[in-house]
Amino acid sequence: MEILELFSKIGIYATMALVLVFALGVVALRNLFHCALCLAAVLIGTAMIYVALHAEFLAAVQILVYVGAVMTLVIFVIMLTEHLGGKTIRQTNRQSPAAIIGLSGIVVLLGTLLMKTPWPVTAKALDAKVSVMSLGKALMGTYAFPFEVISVILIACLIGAIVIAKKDVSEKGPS
Amino acid sequence: MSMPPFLRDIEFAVDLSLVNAKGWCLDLLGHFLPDWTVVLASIVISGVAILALGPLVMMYLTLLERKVIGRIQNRYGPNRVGKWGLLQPIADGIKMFTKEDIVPAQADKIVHFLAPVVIVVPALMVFLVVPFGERMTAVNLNIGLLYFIAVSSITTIPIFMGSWASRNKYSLLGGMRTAAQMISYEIPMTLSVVPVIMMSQSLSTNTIVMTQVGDLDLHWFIFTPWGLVGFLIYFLCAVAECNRPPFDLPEAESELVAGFHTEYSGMKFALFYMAEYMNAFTLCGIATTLFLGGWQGPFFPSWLWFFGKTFALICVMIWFRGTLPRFRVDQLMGFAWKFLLPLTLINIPVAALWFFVPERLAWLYSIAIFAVSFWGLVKLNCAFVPEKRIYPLAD
Amino acid sequence: MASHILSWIVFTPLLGAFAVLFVPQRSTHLIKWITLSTTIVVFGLACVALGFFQASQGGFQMIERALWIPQFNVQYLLGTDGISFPMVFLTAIISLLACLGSFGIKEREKEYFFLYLLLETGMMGTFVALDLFLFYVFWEVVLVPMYFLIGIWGGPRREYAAIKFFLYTLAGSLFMLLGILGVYFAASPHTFDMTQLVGMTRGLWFQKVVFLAFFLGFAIKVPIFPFHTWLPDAHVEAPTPISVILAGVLLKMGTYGFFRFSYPLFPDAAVWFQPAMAVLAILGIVYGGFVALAQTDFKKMVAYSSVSHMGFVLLGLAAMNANGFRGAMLQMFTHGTITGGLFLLVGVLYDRAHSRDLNGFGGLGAQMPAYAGILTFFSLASLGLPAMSGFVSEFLVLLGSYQYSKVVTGLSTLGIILAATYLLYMVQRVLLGKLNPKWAALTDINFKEVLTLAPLMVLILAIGVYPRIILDYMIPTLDALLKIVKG
Amino acid sequence: MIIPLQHILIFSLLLFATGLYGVLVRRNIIGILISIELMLNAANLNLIAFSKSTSLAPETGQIFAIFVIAIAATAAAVGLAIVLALYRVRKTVYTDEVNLLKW
Amino acid sequence: MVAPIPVALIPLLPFAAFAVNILAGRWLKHRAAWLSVATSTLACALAIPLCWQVFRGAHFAHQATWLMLGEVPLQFGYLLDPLSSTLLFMVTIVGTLIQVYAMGYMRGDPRYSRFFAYVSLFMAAMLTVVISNNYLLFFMAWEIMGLCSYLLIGFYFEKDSAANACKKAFLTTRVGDIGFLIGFLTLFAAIGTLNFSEMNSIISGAGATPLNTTLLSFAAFFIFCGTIGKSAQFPLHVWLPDAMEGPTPVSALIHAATMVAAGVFLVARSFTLFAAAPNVLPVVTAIGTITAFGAAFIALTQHDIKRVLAYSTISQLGYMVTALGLSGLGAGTFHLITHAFFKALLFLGAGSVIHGTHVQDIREMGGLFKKMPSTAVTFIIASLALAGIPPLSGFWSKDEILLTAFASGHTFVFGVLLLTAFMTAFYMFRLIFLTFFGEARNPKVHAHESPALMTLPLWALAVGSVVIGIPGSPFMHHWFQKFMAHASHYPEYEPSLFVMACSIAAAVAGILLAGVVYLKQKHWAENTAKAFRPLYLLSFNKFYIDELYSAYIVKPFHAIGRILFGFDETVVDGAVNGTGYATMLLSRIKNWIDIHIVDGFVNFTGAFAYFLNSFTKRLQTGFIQNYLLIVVAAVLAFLIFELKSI
Repeated sequence: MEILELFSKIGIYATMALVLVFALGVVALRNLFHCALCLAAVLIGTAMIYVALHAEFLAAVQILVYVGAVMTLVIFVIMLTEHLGGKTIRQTNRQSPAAIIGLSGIVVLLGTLLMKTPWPVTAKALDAKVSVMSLGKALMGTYAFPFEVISVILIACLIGAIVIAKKDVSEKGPS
Repeated sequence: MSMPPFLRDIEFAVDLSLVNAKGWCLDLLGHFLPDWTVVLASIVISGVAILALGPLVMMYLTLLERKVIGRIQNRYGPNRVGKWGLLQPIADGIKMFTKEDIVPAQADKIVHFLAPVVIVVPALMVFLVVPFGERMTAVNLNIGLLYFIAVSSITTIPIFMGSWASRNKYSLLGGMRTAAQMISYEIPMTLSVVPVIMMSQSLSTNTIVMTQVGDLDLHWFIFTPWGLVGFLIYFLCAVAECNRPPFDLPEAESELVAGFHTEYSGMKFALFYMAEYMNAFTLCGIATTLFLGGWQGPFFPSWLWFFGKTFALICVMIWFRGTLPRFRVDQLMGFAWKFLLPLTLINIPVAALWFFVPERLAWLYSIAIFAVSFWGLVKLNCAFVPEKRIYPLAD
Repeated sequence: MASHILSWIVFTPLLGAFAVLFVPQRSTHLIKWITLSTTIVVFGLACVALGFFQASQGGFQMIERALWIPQFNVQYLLGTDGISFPMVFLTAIISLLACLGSFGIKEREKEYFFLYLLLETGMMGTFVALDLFLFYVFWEVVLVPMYFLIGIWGGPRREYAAIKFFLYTLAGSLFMLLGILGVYFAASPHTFDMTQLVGMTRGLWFQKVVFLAFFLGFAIKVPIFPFHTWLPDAHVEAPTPISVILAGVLLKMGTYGFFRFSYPLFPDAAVWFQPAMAVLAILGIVYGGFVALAQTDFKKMVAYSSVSHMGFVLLGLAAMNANGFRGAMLQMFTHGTITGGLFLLVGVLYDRAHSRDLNGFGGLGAQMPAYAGILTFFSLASLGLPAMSGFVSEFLVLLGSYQYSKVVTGLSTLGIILAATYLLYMVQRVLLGKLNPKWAALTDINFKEVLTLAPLMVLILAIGVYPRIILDYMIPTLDALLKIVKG
Repeated sequence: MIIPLQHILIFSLLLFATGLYGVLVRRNIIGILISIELMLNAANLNLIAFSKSTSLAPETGQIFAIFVIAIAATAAAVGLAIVLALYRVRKTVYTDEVNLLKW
Repeated sequence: MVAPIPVALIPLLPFAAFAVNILAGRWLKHRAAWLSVATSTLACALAIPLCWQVFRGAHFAHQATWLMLGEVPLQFGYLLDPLSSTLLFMVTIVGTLIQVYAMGYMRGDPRYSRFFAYVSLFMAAMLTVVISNNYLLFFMAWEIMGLCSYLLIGFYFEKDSAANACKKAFLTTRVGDIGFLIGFLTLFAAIGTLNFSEMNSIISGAGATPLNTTLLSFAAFFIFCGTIGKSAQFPLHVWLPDAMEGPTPVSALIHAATMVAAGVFLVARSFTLFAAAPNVLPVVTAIGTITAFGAAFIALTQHDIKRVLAYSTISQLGYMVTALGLSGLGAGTFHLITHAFFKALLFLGAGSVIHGTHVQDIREMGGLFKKMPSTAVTFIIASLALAGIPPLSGFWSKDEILLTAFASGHTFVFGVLLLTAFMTAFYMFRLIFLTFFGEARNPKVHAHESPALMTLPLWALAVGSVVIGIPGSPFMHHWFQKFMAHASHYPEYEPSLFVMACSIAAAVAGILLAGVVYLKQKHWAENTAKAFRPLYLLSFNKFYIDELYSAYIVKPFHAIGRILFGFDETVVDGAVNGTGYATMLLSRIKNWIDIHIVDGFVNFTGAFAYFLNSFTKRLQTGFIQNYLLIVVAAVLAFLIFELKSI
């Protein structure tokens, strides 16, 4: 079955490459809507990599939350703030050369660091299967408190976001 | 009830005929091809089957819809092309293929092109986890249900793409309405499924069907109070999810021409249409799986049962379309957020109650809770009627 | 339930208060009914507790104990005995009736009833707390809602009255806090626990100083002459039900403090201060009576009559014998019911006539016969007519004080004559004589108002005819207290 | 795991760097926000990869990833709401046009 | 010995009538009267057999603990001994008759049921007083009587005079009652009990502990204060004439026959105590004599028919008190009983006259004999009894009192009482002659006889007035006096013909003089008044006692009240507010310091920092990505620095 494995590997690396391309699209494209679509592609691609890492549940959550919800939100805001078919304005500021230099430095340094570090990869860990049930049990058991905190934060942010974004009814300026 | 053994054998044979056919093919290939090709072939066979099934289903759904609507409106419906108009979809398909593909001048060409293509993908992908029959699930994912929900939620993005790229105000408005509506109804839909997951303790669609096993003493979830309520909510949400009447706001002809696909024609339009019908089919299929016992059923082959139930649900959808007027936007959103969502939230504890309390008592409790909460929700919703709108320009 | 009945009694109003908070502002009916049902529940709980209460036992009962602030050995310690239980019961009844009387509140009902229930929690807590620290907390909890209740829903000079009440009482209670701290640090091990503190011995000098500190706190609350001037202002400005609470329960907190803390903790100092307290009592009785005679404002007259009547409680306390204590304790209960009723009646009249000027009324006896009957009833009860509770308590106080000092008793009887004078003078000016045509349209007292007054009347009569129904609950505890004070 | 851990890490590093670049140079606040999503994704990927290959409690990484997703969703919601509010007030979504936060 | 029937029923029956009438009077209307009369009659029917048994020598008592006074139980119960059974007999009969009369008299009154409710309550209280076995119960019922008196005097409260009178009555008696209260408190301190029979046995037994005579004297004196108030003795008699503002049956029942006699009954009840406190008895005698004489003197000049009777009542009560002061328990009680009958009759007769003529001033009456024969005849019978004409009841009892005074050697008292008897006869017949004889002076008055419902009780009482003196007369060998002496010991005197003769002479002289002055020589009265103008004014203005009280007690009380209120508002409250203002002032000063000095430092620090920051603030571009770039640079630098070491 090596061939199948080879196919998989090729598939994964190809996905990675595609994701990187789309990521570049996210940061570099001028049309913000396209950026958002690229981001959606990146997210879906990442979800596929999750599947490759045997984290199917997480992949589903990623798609559900990011693609289904967050992206919709982003696109909504883009639609509300961008003028339809407006002129393509300059989308990057003047510090882009400095940023490229700095970031490439970081990438190089960190990359070498990553490659050099002897990661304690264990076979036991590699073989471990994570079922949805065990995830759920951990979430409701060990991590119950953070889980609840998160839910509170979610509610708070939801309400906060609505409050911030809502039009102030009382102050009706001269139209 | 017992059945003569030979009948059972026959039934099994018929039931598994499709599965067996695939297995026979793979066996045949296995003799003279490497192992990995067999795997690939298996995938390919399933894929092809699904890819063929999708459009087929779509085509005949259109026919079904037109026929049923016709009957509801006291006319015949298509009856010229082929016997009972059976070839009508094919004719339509040919017409679509041969139509001119119009792209607006100001449109974002790439996205405009991509949108209908992309929209078909999730619609087809969800077929993977639908259990069409016994051992007839394409991929038996252990998170099948979540997969279904996740993938179907992608649908909003191509709609956005289409509406944005068209550079048309109707398209844009339609797209935004669609997105809002789909996001809103996705939440009660997901939550209405939760009791089922709780009861079957699995996300796998197969397991869910298996927990509803019963010979004639139907163990379908719809025959429990929470299941019934969950099913009703799920089904209403499903109708809204695939933008069908009475929730067809995004495509409201009287207001928005045709919503997000105003600027599409020809095959691109057909793709949108196809995605919509396939979505309707899968949503009904999942409804069948979750609440109506999936492919469970006596005498007939399991896939026949599945399709039978699914088409029955689709007929209900069509019935809706034929009889119900369209919602207003604020009513639509209010219905999701102020009525369905609280009701699903009540449904979950009721299901938990069902789990822990003896059955008869649980019936009593559940019915009481539902009655009270239904009444309360209706009252509350009545209490917060938005003030009457005034249309100054209408006079 | 049975073991936490006191906690339930104390905190049920708080639950109700929070329930009120969650009701929309405009659902005033719901708010009122929630409050009413809460007070009914509290009253029911008090009745349940009455079933648990063992009258023959002198010590603390139904004790609930939990460590609250371990660093300072502060406990959540509740308990009741023959001194506090009648007060709890009184609070429950008065709160219930005053709540009925509050149904006429027309503005900002939500805040009103929230504060009202908070107030009830504070009062209940004050009467059942056995930890000095906890007691102080509840004592202060009472102040805040009262401040708002007077300051928001009061009469024309409400801000002045509310601030005066608040600052005056707060100043007194700060002295009390110092006293509490003194007791705490003098005890070894350091504790606020009453059940332990009672048994400890303290030096006479220390006792005197701390007794004075407590005395200031309690004297202002009672109020004892010359610390009484907040009372007429607060009473006159407060809305009717709050006047009822003020007279019916809040004043009792001061004398209750004497019974509960000053006497058992500082018995030697109490004996040392006995003459001074007796003199203050006489001053209060006579002075209050005289000033009440000079009033033209109905409410103010009742307020000053409170000063006079609370003087009898102090007199009974100063007598330091069995009859004096019984009389004082009974007078606390009695005064709560009678003066509460009088304030309700003033409210009834004020609601109709929007005036409290005694000289402006007259001849209402023919116009409002039922009201006249009830007002006469309460006036007679207040002036100590036999077969009503006021007589029994005053008789016992006088009997006790006679054993202590004949001169003091003789002078205090002047107060009884004065009570008859000012009350009959009031009755004459309001009810008798020719009807002022201005009031020809006044309607008689209605059924709901009678409903709030009838229980008080029944209580007054019942205690007056057979005082043992309530005295039997008090006697063992008071005898035990007397043993502590007199050695 | 089919591919080595280092590769995934490198990949996520690149993804992260890309996102950071976006954050640094984008003028549009929405652009910045979506770049932040990129970075968060990279972090998530790291979490999962580590949990898959080194951890003895394999759920931990995934659960943290779930938390991160949730937080990211809230961040996006609030951020976008702020953008909307800003747009309503200042009629712009460009960072260099909203530099009030100085002096 | 426990009585064969529940004695408690006797007061409870009228009380039940009260409760029903006050609560349901609105619906009962005129049936209220029937209820009251029925319960009263029933009480009477219960009481008379009991009294009969007591007259035959039985003795009933029963008690139960009501309250613990310290360690001493206070026992409430009833005590039926000769004294109380006598009064019980009198009260139930007279009370019932008067209520029957009132049914006629009050007919048509808007507060008809209320009236009978009050009367029933009064009956209940009075009966409780009579049968009570201790001071506290006695006092409680006594106070309730006072309340009924208050309510009934103020029955026509629309009249300001009635409103004032009822308040005055209550407060005046209240003063005496407080004395009573202090009295029995003292008694409790002295002997540790409030029970009559226990008190009697302790004082007369006096074995165990030596009695504190001083304390007992004080107790007796203060208890006598109660009598002074309730029985309208000098100096607290002022309320009784004013009390005539009440309906006439009330005057008859409460202010002539029963309640005012309760004061005398109190002294009789406490007779053992008074006997043990010998220095109080002279005081009692003195008060009684002064009252008897003074009231008769005032009665000479009054014009209001009821006021004359009221002063007569005061005077007769003075007689009784004098008798008791001279240790004449039997005489005093005897006069109490006889007086109750004929004075009730007089008042009812007066009521009948008022009912028939609608005037109260005797100067406007005259010649009523023909128009109201029943009233006139019964009135004259009662007056003869009061004047002391044998063989009517008044003669025997008054003679007994005079005998006591004479025989015990108090000649001066005897003289004064004799003079009073003369004056009594005079003013009573002045009243009769002016009212019933001569010619009608006011043509507007159209008199008519009262209905049978009113005249029947008159006749019944007339019969009583005639015969009730028999048990104390020589015809029955002074049975009554012996009966009373049987219970408590007091000196008895042999009947004296001299005293009888003096008494008859005084009465006849008074009647004749009145006849001469008011029927024959009408100018004599005016001439006498002119000749003795100071005396006339003194009498006519009731010795100016009301004015004295008003000037020296009532007004000063109100003035003290106002002064103290002013003191309260200015000084006491001023101190409180002054503290507040002082605090405010202090806080203003501190505020100034705070703003200008303390805050000055703070502001300077701030300004200095502001000055410094004008240099550093340039670093802040307000441009987040700039900051972030710096962070990236820092991270880069950090990484370079770190990786160098690897």
